[in-house]
Amino acid sequence: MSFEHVQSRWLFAAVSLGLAVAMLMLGPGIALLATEVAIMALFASSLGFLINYGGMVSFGHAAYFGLGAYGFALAAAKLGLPLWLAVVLGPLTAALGAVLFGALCVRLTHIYFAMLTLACSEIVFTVLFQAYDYTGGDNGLTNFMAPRFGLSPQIYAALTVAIVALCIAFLARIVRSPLGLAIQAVGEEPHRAAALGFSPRLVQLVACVIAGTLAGIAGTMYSVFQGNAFPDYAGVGITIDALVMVVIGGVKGFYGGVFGAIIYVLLKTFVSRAFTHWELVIGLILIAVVLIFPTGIAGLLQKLGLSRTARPSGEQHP
Amino acid sequence: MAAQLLNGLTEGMMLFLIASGLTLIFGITRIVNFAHGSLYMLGAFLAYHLMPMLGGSTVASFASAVLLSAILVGLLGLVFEVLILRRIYGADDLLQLIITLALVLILRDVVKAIWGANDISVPMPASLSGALQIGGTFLPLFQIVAFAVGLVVITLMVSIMRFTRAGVLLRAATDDRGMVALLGINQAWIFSSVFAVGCFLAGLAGALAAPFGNVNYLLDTNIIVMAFVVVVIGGLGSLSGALIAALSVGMVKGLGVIYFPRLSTVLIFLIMAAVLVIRSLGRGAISK
Amino acid sequence: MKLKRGGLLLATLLAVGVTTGPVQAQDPIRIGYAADMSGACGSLVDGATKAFRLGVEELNAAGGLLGRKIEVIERDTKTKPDEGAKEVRDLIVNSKVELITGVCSSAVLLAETAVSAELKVPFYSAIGNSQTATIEKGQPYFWQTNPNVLMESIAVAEYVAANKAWKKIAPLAYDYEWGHTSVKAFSEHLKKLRPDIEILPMVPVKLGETNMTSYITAVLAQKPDLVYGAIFGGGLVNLVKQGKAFGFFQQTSLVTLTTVDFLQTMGGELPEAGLHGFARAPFTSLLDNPKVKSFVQSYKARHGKDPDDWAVLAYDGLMFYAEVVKAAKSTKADDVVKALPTVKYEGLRGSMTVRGLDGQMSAPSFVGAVIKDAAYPFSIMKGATRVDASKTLTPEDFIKSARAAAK
Amino acid sequence: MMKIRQLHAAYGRIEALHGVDLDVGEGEVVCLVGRNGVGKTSTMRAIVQELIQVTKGTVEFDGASVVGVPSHDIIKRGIGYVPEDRRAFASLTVAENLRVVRKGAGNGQWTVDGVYALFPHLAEGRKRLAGVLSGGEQQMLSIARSLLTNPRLLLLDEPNEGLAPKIIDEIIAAILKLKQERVSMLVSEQSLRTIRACGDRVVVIDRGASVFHGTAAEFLGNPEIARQYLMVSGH
Amino acid sequence: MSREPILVARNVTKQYGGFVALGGVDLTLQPGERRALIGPNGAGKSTFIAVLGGQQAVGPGSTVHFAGRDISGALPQEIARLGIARTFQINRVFRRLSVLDNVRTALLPSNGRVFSVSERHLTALTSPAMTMVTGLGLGRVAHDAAETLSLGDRKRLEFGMVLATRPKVLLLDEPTAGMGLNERRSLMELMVEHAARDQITLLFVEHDIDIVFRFADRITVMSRGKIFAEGTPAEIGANSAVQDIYLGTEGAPS
Repeated sequence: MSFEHVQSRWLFAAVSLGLAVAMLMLGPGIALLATEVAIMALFASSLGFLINYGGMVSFGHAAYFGLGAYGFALAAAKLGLPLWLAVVLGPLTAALGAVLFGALCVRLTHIYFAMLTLACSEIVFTVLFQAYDYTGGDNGLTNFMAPRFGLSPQIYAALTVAIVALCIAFLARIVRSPLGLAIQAVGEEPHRAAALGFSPRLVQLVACVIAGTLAGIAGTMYSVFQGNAFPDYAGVGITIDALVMVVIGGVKGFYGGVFGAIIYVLLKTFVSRAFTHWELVIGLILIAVVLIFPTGIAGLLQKLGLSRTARPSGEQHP
Repeated sequence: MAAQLLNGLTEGMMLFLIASGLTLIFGITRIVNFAHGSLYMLGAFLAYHLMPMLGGSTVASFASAVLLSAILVGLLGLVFEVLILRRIYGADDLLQLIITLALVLILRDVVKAIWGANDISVPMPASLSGALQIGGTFLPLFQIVAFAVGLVVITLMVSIMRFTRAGVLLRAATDDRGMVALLGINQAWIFSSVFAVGCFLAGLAGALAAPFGNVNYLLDTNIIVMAFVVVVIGGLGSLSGALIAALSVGMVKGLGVIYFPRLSTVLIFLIMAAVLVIRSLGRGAISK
Repeated sequence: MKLKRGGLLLATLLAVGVTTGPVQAQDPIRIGYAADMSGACGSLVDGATKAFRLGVEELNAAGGLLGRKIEVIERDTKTKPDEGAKEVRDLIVNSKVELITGVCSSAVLLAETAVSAELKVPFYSAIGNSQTATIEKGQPYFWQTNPNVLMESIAVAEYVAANKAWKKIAPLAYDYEWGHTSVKAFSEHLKKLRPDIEILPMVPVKLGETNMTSYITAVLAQKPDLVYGAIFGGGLVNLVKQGKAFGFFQQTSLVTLTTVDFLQTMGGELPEAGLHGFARAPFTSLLDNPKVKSFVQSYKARHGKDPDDWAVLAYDGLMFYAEVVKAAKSTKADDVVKALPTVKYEGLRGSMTVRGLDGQMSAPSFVGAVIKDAAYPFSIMKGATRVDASKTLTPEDFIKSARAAAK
Repeated sequence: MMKIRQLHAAYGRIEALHGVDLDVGEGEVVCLVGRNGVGKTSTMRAIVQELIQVTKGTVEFDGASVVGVPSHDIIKRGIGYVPEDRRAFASLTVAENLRVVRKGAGNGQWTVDGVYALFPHLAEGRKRLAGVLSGGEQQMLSIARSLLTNPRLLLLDEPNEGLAPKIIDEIIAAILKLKQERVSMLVSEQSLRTIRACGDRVVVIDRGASVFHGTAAEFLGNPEIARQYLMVSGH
Repeated sequence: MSREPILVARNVTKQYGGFVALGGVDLTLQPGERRALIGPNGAGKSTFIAVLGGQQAVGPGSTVHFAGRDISGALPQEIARLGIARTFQINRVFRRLSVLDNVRTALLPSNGRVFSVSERHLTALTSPAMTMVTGLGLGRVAHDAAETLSLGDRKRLEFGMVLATRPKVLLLDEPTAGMGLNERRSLMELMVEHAARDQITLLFVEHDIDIVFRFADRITVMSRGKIFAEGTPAEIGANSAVQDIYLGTEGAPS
């Protein structure tokens, strides 16, 4: 998403504001759904950023979602901290987790990187699951607050959309900043970047922390939205959902995660309500999507000329 | 402790059987097959379905059910490769991942639709239900049989890879798929057959283990995680690595139950993380 | 592909965001059945769903409740707490259901009960249970019609204490909250009854483990007289099958959760001796009740197999709700809640009531040896002891102090 | 034997060839000459359908079109291809590299012993991994491997590139030997060495099209052409 | 030459498994010189460059000093920041970034702006980057993604990126490989001209003997992991042993 032109920045702000205001006019049911979509859009975008710019495919991104949720929920439920402080602590916990796990994981590349992130998130999951004296174990943390701070679904939806828009604008800004160039450079050609004086692992670590923190914000917002926290929030299922969103959204930019989240959350919700064998239906749809639109929805839009966010795609063999 | 180690060794061989197909497929096709656990599960259900048709719970009917299930799963893998996977070779790795994830969803639901959601128990053939007693340690006959099958599988696979032309072809395809075609060999069939053989091994492991425990549609997730851990610890694509990793994980698990019981759940992930981190300590990690 | 009843995509799409007018007397009673149909609990929910549908048909055939037909909207929670909460919220907000039920997993239960409390819609659990939901996090709109883990553990302790041959007990339990709570409650109560008994260190088992052999050798090495297994479902099948190969049942005995679905799964494969079980509603122990006979008959006629505990529990839970509605002469949340403790329910499991304080039904537990029976193709808990809730229900002052401590 | 007319081919959307005409006769050595990047490699690849798509024109081998035929079938019909970057299977030994090719492929006379006789160097190191061979040895291995498919037409893409002159002499000697065995060859080159040594005819490629057809003598006798299309400076 | 050498490599060894890639290489570079490294394939030239650039770890007992500092065992980025830059045999640019962004990226480390999130800091680099891009003759394609460039333009771009790090020593691994003859010379001229202007010491691996003899001050000949000969172009051209192992019978330029 290019923000080089001032008017596209204003356009983005206007669209976001419009969306947030629109939330206020929805029925409560659809506002709840919109909130979920928005939160997952942020989560998928943070993963998309890591994959498409940082060149790091993570199988353990849910760790940060879970840490964001538990950082908030534990602070509110167990430490009894005021909610505003707990809300800050959630993403901070995720950021700390990202520093720790990131430092380990960036030592590896490709599938080994992915597998180590998976191990990290499974360790987080297990700790949340087993340390039930502190975390409530599989019973999670519930009843410690009114869901959505007691706000109406519409107002919380508007709030969520606004925060997600801010986070995505932040991502877009990163991409167009010196740091963003460094992240893309290291993501694409680590050897070239190192030979120019970049420390690849440090740059990758920063990318992990950015993605982890944003995933943590999504986790915290989800925990507030639900008024609970469960170990599942750090489970591999959420990572897989986000990966699917990144792929069907289009794998060449983080904004693909937004499209992917909209489609996949709605698809999963309605298909599982309509069909007994919803997993079969989703599976078939996924195969069809991959075979028909291998470049995802963003790629499709690009092909139709509807999007000017062109980033040339495809491998080129020298 | 000796009992735990011995037991861990036999348990480890069952892990190897599970992991062997996964690592084989990855080594040649570079596909991370998330559906491996699902194929294992399918093998178990097929064995359950076929055993009564092949004469009940005798060793002979069990053996033929295992072989037939494995072949059927292998055929399914072949069909899946030819119809779907083949279209996306060379595309983004993530697409392949999503395709195999889709297969996970599909197989889980199909199994549920055919055999129901309830747990299923495949009867153990009477002559395999006993145990050998070594000192004070019980070694179930069944695990010994599985150990033997594992040994046969590894011997066969290593010999094929080292000494047959098929093995040479597979290794050549691992190096440079395209060049194989330029020597007059239809590489598509190399991939198809490797994928089919990998699936065959998944089906074999599932069918073989079926009488030893519970069979239900949740088996896929439980198995795939263990399979990945073993394959990653052993080094992706390495058969001998998978063997060593499987035996070690089996034994560490056995010891873990005694010495750090509360770590049982997280132990294998700690091992996997530790192995990966240690492996990364060299300077050349980014050059992989 | 079968479209789910009442859950058509189009209908849902249309229902979204559309508000409906006030409930009319002739409108159907909408019940939200949010069950863990896929995911970890899927294997348990199957029988329960079948029995629940059967019960709804019977009620509707008899003219419905208060002259209104019952309409069920089914949703799959995927055994995920957040999905459960989401579906329940949607059922209440969009589909205007007046009751929520169907849950199995305790985690999903806890997530859903919070939504029920927030939106003030009655919610009961017939097959899932959580003492946390009734005790610490008790809320007026929730009740639970099966025994919780504390009640069950106490019932088993009573049974174990009565057998003087058992002196060394080894607990083997899933390594998470439920397993530990179960072992703790069992051990504490048993120590009270039989101070001479030695309780060995617990062997924790990884959830989802398919190979139990390491645990089996470890627990056998302790040479216990009895193993208390807080293990269920597939893991239990693994434990018994793999245990047999290790001569487990020659060396020791096992007492564990043996619901009918487990017994059916194992068929003729359970050991002749050495297995003792506890269960919540084994139909084989309830057949002296004519209601059970007719339920088993119609269930078997429809599905070709005997109902498991979950089916009995689900049917019982629904029929209890019908009684409450009749007593309240209303489906309004506050009327239902008010009528709840006043109903003396004569159900499949006998005479039971729900306590107002915590919404816990005085549900019995069943404990006994598992043996083969010529009348069935699977082993059963023949002559199992019925442990009445009077012996196991958590005392009221304990609940009050626990709630005070939680605050 | 092979007849190419108005060949157009592209990598994705990027067109690399626009109009190549080329004939190779039985037993003939045709040199494909041109500067780097003008389309010599692309022409070879288009013949065997590797990485590049033919968009227009015809490629006939033994009178039958090979456009759209999968690579492995083209090889089976009797075209051998030795790529510019050799592409030896690095983790296989020399012997195993040769074993990749199906025995008796193409019903021809080449055997493993035969190629070892052609390149005695390889026979000495048959147990060495191809990955540790020198560039020249890899080139010999690649040619040997391709010969085992018993091609009647061999495509050699820049066989001498990056090799020391001494090795080049050995490679050229091998090409001469193959010529005696009546193997037709299409050899791409930037220098004039192969043409001088064994070329029958020369086709010059420039900017994706063939611009000169003639005998080796005609080409060598007309330095203007070489100067124009090869830019061999100063000499 | 009495000046302090800028780069001194002593007894550089490197093994892969049992294969000795470098068997004790000594090399000294004087500031400002243009050194060519030649030798048959597999002689260890690229490996030696990789050791100097830090991409490969050196074997035991090897030392590399740069401007008096021991850099053996240093990481590539540390070496790059000290002032040794390199190009790769297989051209490596950031394909998805524009030409301008490639150069702006290359400017970041030396400007200390790697972790800045300020767009202003990026904008500040536009004009020096644009000057560089124009100077390389890439002005026309400044806003195109690097992957759409021709090989020659990508090589120019990579050279520009390397120059942007303000190196003191530049290692060029086969800078002209894969290019047309006239393009080779113009690229080499561009590089030498920039190197002379910025007083950069050049070490380049090259196969094209014509280029080597035209542009090198001194030539080092490697063979089988060792230094075989060293000298001025005239000395090397007259060295019959070198001709034997490398140039063959007709290689020496007239």
